[in-house]
Amino acid sequence: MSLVNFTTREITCKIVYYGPGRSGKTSNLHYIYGRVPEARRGRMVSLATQTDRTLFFDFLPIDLGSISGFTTRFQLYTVPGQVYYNATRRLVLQGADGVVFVADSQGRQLDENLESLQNLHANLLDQGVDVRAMPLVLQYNKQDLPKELVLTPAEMDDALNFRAVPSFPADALHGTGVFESLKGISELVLKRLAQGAPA
Amino acid sequence: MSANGYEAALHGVTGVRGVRGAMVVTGSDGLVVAESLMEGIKGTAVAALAASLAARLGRAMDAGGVGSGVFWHLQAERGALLVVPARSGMLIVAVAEPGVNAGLVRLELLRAAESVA
Amino acid sequence: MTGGTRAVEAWTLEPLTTFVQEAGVRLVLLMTPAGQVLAQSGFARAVDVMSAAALGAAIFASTTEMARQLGGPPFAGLAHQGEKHGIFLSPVSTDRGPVVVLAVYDLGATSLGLVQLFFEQLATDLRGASPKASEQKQVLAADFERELTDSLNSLFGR
Amino acid sequence: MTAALNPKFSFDSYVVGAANRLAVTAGRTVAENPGSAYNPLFIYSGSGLGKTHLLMAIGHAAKRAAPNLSVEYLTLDEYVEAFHAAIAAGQGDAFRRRFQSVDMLLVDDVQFLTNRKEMQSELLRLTEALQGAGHQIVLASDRPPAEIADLDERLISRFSGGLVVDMGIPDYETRVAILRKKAEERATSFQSGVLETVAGVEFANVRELMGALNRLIAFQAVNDAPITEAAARQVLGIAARGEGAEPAAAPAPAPDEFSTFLSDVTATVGRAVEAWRARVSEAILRWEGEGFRTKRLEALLAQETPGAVDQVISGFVKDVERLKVLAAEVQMLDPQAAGDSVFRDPERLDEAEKVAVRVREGAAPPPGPSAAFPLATFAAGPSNEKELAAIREVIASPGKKFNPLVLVGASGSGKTHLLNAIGLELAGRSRAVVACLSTQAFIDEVIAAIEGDRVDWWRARYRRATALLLDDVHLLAGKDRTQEELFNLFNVLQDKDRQLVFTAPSPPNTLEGLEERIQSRLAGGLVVTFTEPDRVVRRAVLERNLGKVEVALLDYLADRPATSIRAMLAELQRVKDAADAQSQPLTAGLARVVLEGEAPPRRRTSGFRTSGIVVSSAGGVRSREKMVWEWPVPADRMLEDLR
Repeated sequence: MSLVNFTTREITCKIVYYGPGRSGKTSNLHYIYGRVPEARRGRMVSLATQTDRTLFFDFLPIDLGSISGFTTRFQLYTVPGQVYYNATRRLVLQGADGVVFVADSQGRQLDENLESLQNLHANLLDQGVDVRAMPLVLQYNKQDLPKELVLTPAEMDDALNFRAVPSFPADALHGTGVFESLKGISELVLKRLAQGAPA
Repeated sequence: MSANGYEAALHGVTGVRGVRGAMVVTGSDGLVVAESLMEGIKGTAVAALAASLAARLGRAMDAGGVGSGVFWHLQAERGALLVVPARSGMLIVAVAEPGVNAGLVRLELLRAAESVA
Repeated sequence: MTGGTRAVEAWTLEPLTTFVQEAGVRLVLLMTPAGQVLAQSGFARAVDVMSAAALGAAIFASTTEMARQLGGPPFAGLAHQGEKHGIFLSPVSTDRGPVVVLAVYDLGATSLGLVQLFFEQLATDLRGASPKASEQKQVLAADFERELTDSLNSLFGR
Repeated sequence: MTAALNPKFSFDSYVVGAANRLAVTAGRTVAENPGSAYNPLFIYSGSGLGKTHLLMAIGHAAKRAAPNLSVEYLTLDEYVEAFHAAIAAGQGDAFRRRFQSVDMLLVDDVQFLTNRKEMQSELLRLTEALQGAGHQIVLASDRPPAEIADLDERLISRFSGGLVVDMGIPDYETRVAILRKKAEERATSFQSGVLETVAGVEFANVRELMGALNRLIAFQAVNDAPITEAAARQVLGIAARGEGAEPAAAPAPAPDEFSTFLSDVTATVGRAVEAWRARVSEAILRWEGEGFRTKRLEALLAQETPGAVDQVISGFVKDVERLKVLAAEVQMLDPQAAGDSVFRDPERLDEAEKVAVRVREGAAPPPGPSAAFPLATFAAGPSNEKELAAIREVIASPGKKFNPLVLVGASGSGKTHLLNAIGLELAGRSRAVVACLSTQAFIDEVIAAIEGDRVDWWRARYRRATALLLDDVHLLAGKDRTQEELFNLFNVLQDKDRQLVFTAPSPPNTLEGLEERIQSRLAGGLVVTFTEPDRVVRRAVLERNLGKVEVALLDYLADRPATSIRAMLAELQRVKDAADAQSQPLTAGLARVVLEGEAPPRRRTSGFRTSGIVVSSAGGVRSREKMVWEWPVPADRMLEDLR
């Protein structure tokens, strides 16, 4: 996805919410959808199973209007978490400008988090994308659950954050940390803009 | 060629006394392009089977070195199936009574094939 | 070459076998709209079934959503005409819920017309054979993943 | 009694950014239809963020939209004073009536209502009356209604009944825009990067921002040398960039997450996109929006580090302003010309100047002859010798010898060519203004002049013509207004011995639908008739069209009968096309084949591409030879026709 087009003066960012099944990717988008004024968001598309498991993707287009003379648009996607749907997950990942990895802070989900993170790297490599170059932030979701069930952000950092990317504790259902993560990833993505990162 | 163009092409064929229905069928995948059939004729089945028959017949005729088919007339106990392949690969199919004037049907099929080519 | 025909749900086996013979198709997959496999014919490896099921379910979900957005009724069937192969994807509503059929056929051996013709037959057979009481057990959150992969394992005897 | 609306504070001078876009939009809506949209409109923001400016802007806009609207602006303190003064003077009721009849009441600094019970009930009664009568109330305060200490419950609900809207700290982008506008207002310019530095500092409010700007303006004026970025930082006492002295972000009130997110992203984009690119894109967006072409600015964007961006932009703006002036001026004289795209493209400013000059003198000349038909290329021959001689005489002494000159001939006999040829010859003379156009165009011009009620301007334009040449004059049939105009123009030009030339398919007196007075004037001049082109003419035209080619071909084509040059050229074209199609050289033989088709007939294949094997109903296979092809075919159709 070409990030900045100076001739048509447009900035388009594709942000993909990645992570293991039921870690709260879709809830992130639902919360954002609720907060963005009507005029600034398109229709939210969710391709899911009857039991509301993301099957292919959720999609939310947001228009940030004209910033420094550039029409700026964000396209937020979520991927299906289950291993089973790897084929469709890879499709959604194509052309992503930035990834928000939504991890499930529950202790018992640590392995799924790790497996999904490795799957992310594998799928990126398959597309010939240098993993280190891809803007990434980690969101440690479900921090609202009882203390004994969840790991603290510090513990989650030790377990998952071996590239020391920005990380944000969150409770997607109630919205804490949702916009912070989105802000975090947008800063990383737009900063690359400054270095005239190739399209 | 617009849809009703195909339908018009069939008027000649269905006009012949004893013809119960006529269809234009794609030769490659046996789909019905246009039809005007009396009740009770399973158009899709006839179309699909005619097309697969055409494919097999075509191979047989190639093997026999006699070129591609021009006109077939399959006589059955309770009726007949008359088919003319058009140059564009379409098939003009007529389903008729046993005693139908085959020559006349053949002529109309040829004319329909011409206008469809 | 075909990997034979196997079913997770027994009632699907007989209709599937007749369809494979008559329509002369190379690969067939019967699955739920979520991509869970009910029966397959022609696949040799579990991983191929998984990808085909996931992609087939995704395509079906996309076209259904597109039909909804366009305000029309859902698509009856979807045909993709390739060089040597064609793909046909279509739902069948049964008492056990919708069953999505994915069929791949060689253009040399058969034609879309024939596949559609015998698909009608398959649909009627499946509706007849589907167990009336649809014990649609509530899929527990945790074991949704296991549900998906179990059907694969039983297919390939693991 | 109340401070007048300060004219400086209007919407035009109000810089809109993400943080105040909602408040400003609400303000505009209220100004455009007071009392109907949000009533009351409650605006709150930290001090110095433009509340008063917005309040007054609403007042101005409302007044401009409805001049007879009574608009009152006052701060709460002023209201209290006025109230007490009125009560002291026993004029309490007059005071109340005066305010209740106001169409739009703008009250600033409403937060001072705290612990003024009496005033609160007074204001409650006033707002009830105003809202009841559908008058608009706009209130401003430094905090939302609920946070105004011990405010009467009913007032809180009434204040929040309409629309409560806040204004945040202007983001980096808006701060840069405010600084640039204020600098412009103060007619001072800064090196690029200076204003960006000031904007980079997170001031608590606009007032502080203005303070900083004033310090820079003063500094630059004193040293009368453009202040550099580094100097600016010293003046403002900000540590040099990069020493981590990022000023603590003022605790921006987080009205809602999305707009915070939006302003953060804006700031990031602002910093990411080089400042100059933002300025250029902004200018492009603005002028493109007004319909001007912005190629010059877009070229800037394409470069990596262009030179003096601001100069280019201001130069561009200057040109656009000039274009606007010219377009306005031309609009008065000739609306059609004003629509010309030349007035939309700053790159073609000088061209626009020329058009304006011409239109200004009203000398926009009528359409002239087309250079595509010079006299030299017109083929002469015995059949048109006499006629051409007459024409040369007319050219030699225009207006004197044969006036008017009427060229008569079938269509395609070269009348239009000759008409333009004469026009070109006459136009060659000094100070010649030759009008040469088709009668249809002439009719359209008359209609346009009537519609634009500029008939006299149009007449003046043609009266200045030194020669008038009209093609296909028979088209005037039935157009009585145009014939009227032509009649007058004819007389004026003829009196001044100005040459008139017309063409028609047949002699003037046979042209029905033309008024007798026009026919007689046409017939009064020299009527020259062109018959079919003779062989010499035809051969000349062919030679010019074909160049070096087989003589036999030229003779063959020339010998063929042709009613007009156009018909002959059409045949030539058919031969050329055939030659191209079969990629064969142009020869007489080919021409004969194409034009007369004498070649031996091609064998007509009977039947159609078939194998000939017919599976016949009689069973058994019969080959075609033995097959009887003449079927009992219905009367009208032969089998052979079936192909």
